[in-house]
Amino acid sequence: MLRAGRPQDSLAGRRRYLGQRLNITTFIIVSFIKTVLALFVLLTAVAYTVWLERKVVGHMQNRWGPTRVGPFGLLQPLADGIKFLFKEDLTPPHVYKPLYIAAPIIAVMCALTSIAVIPVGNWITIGSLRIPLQITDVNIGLLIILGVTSLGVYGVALAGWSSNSKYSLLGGLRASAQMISYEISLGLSLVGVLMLTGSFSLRDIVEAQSGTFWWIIPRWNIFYGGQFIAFFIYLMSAYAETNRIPFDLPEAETELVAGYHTEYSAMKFAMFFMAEYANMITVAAVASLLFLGGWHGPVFGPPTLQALLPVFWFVLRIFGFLFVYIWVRGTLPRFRYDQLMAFGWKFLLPLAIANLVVTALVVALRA
Amino acid sequence: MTPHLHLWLIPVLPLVGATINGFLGKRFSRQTVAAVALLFSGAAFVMVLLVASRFSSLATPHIEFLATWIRAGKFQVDFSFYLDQLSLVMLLVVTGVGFLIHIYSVGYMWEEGGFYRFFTYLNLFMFFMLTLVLASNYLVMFIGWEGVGLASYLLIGFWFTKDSAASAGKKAFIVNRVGDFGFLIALFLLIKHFGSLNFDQVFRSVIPMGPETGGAGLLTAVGLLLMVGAAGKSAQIPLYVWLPDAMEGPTPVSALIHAATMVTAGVYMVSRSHVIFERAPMALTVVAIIGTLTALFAATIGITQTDIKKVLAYSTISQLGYMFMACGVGAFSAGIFHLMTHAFFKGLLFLAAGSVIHAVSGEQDMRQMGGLRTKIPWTFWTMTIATFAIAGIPPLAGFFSKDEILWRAYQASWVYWLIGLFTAFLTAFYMFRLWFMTFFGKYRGTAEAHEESAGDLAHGDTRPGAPASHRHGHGHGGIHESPRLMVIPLVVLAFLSLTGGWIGVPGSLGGSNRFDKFLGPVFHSTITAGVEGHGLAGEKEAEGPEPQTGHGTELIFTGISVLAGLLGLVLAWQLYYRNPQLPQQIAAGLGSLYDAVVHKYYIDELYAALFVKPLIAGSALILWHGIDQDVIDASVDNGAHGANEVSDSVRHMQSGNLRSYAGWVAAGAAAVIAYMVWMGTR
Amino acid sequence: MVPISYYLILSGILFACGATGFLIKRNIISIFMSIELMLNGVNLSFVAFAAQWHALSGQIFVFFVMVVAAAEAAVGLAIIISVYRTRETLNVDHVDLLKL
Amino acid sequence: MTHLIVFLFFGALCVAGAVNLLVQRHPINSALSLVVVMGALAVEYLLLGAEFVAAVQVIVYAGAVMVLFVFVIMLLNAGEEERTKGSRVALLFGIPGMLVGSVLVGWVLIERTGNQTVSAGALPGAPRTIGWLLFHNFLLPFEVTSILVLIAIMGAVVLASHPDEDQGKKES
Repeated sequence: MLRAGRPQDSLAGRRRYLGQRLNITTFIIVSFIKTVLALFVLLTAVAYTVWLERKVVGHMQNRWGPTRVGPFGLLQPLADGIKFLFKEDLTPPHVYKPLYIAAPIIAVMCALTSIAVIPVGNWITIGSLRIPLQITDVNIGLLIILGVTSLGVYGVALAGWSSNSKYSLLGGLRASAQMISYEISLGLSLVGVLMLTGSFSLRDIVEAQSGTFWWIIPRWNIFYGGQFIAFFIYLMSAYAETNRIPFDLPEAETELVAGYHTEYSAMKFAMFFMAEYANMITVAAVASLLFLGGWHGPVFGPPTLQALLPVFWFVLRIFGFLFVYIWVRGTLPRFRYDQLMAFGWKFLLPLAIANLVVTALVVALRA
Repeated sequence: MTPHLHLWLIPVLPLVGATINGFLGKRFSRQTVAAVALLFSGAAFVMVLLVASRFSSLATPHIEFLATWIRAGKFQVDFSFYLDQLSLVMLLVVTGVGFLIHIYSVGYMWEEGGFYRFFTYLNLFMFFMLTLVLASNYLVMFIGWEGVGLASYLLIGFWFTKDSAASAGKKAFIVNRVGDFGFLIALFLLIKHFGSLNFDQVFRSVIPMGPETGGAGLLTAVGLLLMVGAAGKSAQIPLYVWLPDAMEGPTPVSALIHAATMVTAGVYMVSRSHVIFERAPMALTVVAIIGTLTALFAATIGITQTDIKKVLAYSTISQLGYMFMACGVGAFSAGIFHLMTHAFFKGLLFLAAGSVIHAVSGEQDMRQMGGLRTKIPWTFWTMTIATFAIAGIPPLAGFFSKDEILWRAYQASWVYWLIGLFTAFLTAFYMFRLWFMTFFGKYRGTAEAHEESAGDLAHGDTRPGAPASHRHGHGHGGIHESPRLMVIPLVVLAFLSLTGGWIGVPGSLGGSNRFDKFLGPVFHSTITAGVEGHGLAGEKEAEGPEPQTGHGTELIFTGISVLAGLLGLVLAWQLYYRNPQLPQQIAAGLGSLYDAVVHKYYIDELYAALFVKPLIAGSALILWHGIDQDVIDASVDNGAHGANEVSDSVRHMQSGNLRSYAGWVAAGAAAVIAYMVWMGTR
Repeated sequence: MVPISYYLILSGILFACGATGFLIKRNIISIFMSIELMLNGVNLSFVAFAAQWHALSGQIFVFFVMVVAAAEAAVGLAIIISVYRTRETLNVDHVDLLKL
Repeated sequence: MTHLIVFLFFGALCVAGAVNLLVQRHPINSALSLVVVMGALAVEYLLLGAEFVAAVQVIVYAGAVMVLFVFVIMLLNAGEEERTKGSRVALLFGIPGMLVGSVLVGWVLIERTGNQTVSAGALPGAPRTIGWLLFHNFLLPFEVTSILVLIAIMGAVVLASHPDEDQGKKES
């Protein structure tokens, strides 16, 4: 039977869970199950994010979006997937083959890896063992996410370079430059939160945001820690990191045919697509974990419901973020490249540093 | 202690003038330069007068300490000034005559190039001379000593574009170096044995000593070495050779430096260290002999010279000889007395000669003059006074001083007296010869031409090798009296040489030798029981007229010396006024002897053969080719070549190739690691 | 249970590879990467020694090394770019004007 | 046991990457193999317990520095490097010297470090402790390095900017 578990935040407790309560085989089995589950959910989510995007943008542009395949075109992602699978996978001549093949794999791998440390909810207890709703809970989870996303650049850059065409090359160059630039302000925007809850473990961060203050307002970092500026910076940088409008210079259809994945087709193209949307989801997850109190929300009802409600709240937040993504895409025009760089270096970075200083002062005064 | 006198101002004021003129004079107008120079030398004179006015209230010697210069162990040298009667007299002479000559120079040098340069040097000389006079220890005195040497070098070579002037300057400097060498060794001896150079300390430790018998010993050595220095500076045998050549310099310079002040520095130094000499009879005798010989020797040369300034130069030498003779017989006060009077009349003579030269547009050869009496009356009369003064005709200044010296010389030994007397006669002779040749008879020169053809010919008469002062003819051709600026000093000096002697009227003439009394404290301060010898002569005399030889004998001797002077006058009148062709016949008669005298006894040639040529040859052979070329240059060149070779072979390591460098680094690192491991495992 | 010396030997191998790369590589960028490789080897040895002596300062040094490496990479790559602009080549054997 | 296996696996990966860096003639391959080396090294750090170092290794080295390299390679479009006979010195002195040095060092390491072993996560370099050390015991070096980085940034900007484009930069 399932019931909500007591949160364990201390590092020692986590080790006890890993080390003592579990022998290695069960640990591997449990982890495997969790991984498969997470991957399945994630990929489905990716597919349906595409559907969602097409629908929403369509409605924003007075169209219907996909309607034919299934009710409300709900089977559209399936059809797309099948189409991608069965299309001919042609490799243009003069490409640098090893990297041309490796690039999409790198991209999608990096995108999917980061889900490993994202907690989706509290602990649950199945029979004798208490399992965190998280593939693995390392105490540098956030750093791992940052590292993996930063590695994600290689996919784009290599794709652009290896496919040996000027559009792709330009796209790749733009992508790498842009990602390096915005990674800085991204990281800096997170540091504020880290200072508020001195830990890298996402679970600890979320636990620190539990409860409310002034009777009604939840203790989310965006409110309690006063991190709304950091939140804003994070949002901007995240859009840039995921090459989304208004920062989708690497794949600007009107200038470079399709940017770094001009030369790609079929499954490789699909991989880039998956990578992009998976990244979106990761970013959304991280944002809600760090700034919006993760899975916290009203919990009531029978134990099973109590165990599952946090997951629901969490998914709700992610959905909200995705909707904002799509909304922005439907609304905003694209930056010029120098504007992009100026925005990143001359506006976001100083702002992030200023926010950092203020937060540090606040923390020091509170302590 | 007496109030502070600010003695330091006296030397420093001329230095300030020299600095201003030296750095800014180039932009000044001549008026400004002259004003500055006169202002500061005059200020120094005024300072001296102030000091003199307060002198009676001073406890002498008055020592003014300024700063410590050298302190090495117990040995210490200070910048400090020493004022007593002697240095006061010197101060008055130097600043007074110096100031007058400054005034004269303004007129004399007016149209010369390097006007500001001249006055810079002149003020500089004043500074050093005053330092020398005021010094309270031998080292500071040595500064002044060298400094006046430098100034005289600069001024002799004032027309440095002229080869003879430049070489004359060099000659003066080098000959002086020889003297300074002796002086320096004397200083070292003093340091070694007395551990100090301060006058009072040295003398205090010397006074207890008795006179050295047998003419050997420390004091004798010191005295002789000091005498070497003095001989160099004061142009005594054997180091007199530079002074005649020094006449290449402008006439005021000859007057100031080479007649009035600098050349007397030797006399000053000897009488300043009389304490040492009094206790070194041997040294004193040497001084006396050198002085006497120089006097005679120079006088004989003076007879035959035809260049008016050369005549004066040799007469200066011989007069200096007189002074040394006086010192040599222990009559230091008499020496200083003669020094003062000589400063007056010899300075006057030079200035007058300069005025004559100025009048005849740069002509210096007396055979080209004559009959100038009416044309330049001022010069004539002043020069007349000076001539009578030097000839020792009473009651002029020269008479008293020379007479005193002769008298004291007689007391020492009649030989001195006899030679001195003969020299006096010669002096009178050649001085009157000069007088007659210059001012009487009919004009033999060519400057007359100027009156018809205007100043453009002024350049015509500048024969090569003649001093640039010839250009005085320029603008106002013909024979003319000098401007008032030059005449005034003549008059003042004439007055001085007329009356200057009266402060020293000896007892025999009803006077009471005030000068001697005034200097008494300096020269008698060293009386100690049991000190006999030359020192005593001075002391006894100083206490008024002598017991044993009464005024009578002294009067006789005075008469004799006056007679000698008059005899010289008559002879000169005979030879150069009545029948001027006689001298040639006499010269022909004398033949080789005359030639020798004309050629100054071939002394210069002798020195050239003895010292100069071997020195040049030796230094060319050993120092130049041997050491400089084969050792110093060779080492430097070979070092450079070696470096060149080595780097040429090594530079191929610098291939500019990054990886080669990396290779070297790796190899080196391997070597270091291997060494460390080896050290570790041992 | 792994002996410390294994880590050290691994770091040594990495360092040696880096040095060799520096020696044999012609491309400036590759040479730079060899330098980075050497630095990484050193970092590993730092961490290993830290574990051996139980002193965290070893790990601190790693951070400093990283910062210096980052700075060096930034400046170095800028230099490479400017060199390439002027010389049109990345081959160090062709960039050897710095000689007597 | 697993510890040793993991160590050996990733160590082999490191060495393979390093060797690949040497043999590959295209800079981008070298760069990627270097990235592999760094990733593997991060795992080694984790084994040693230096988790924060590992994370920073990935973020800074693999994620920033190497991306910079790749970026430059793409920008300059660097091709295969030609094997020019540049320097004999590097071959005659460099390689042997390098070999000798490394052999000596390896020998010394084996000799001196003995056979002390470490278990997984021997020295937990938790971010908290690292930060504490960094900002207390190593504050001065930290500040100095920050200045160094500032200077490096300015130098990079100056070096990489076209001299003739300067006024263009000013107005934008």
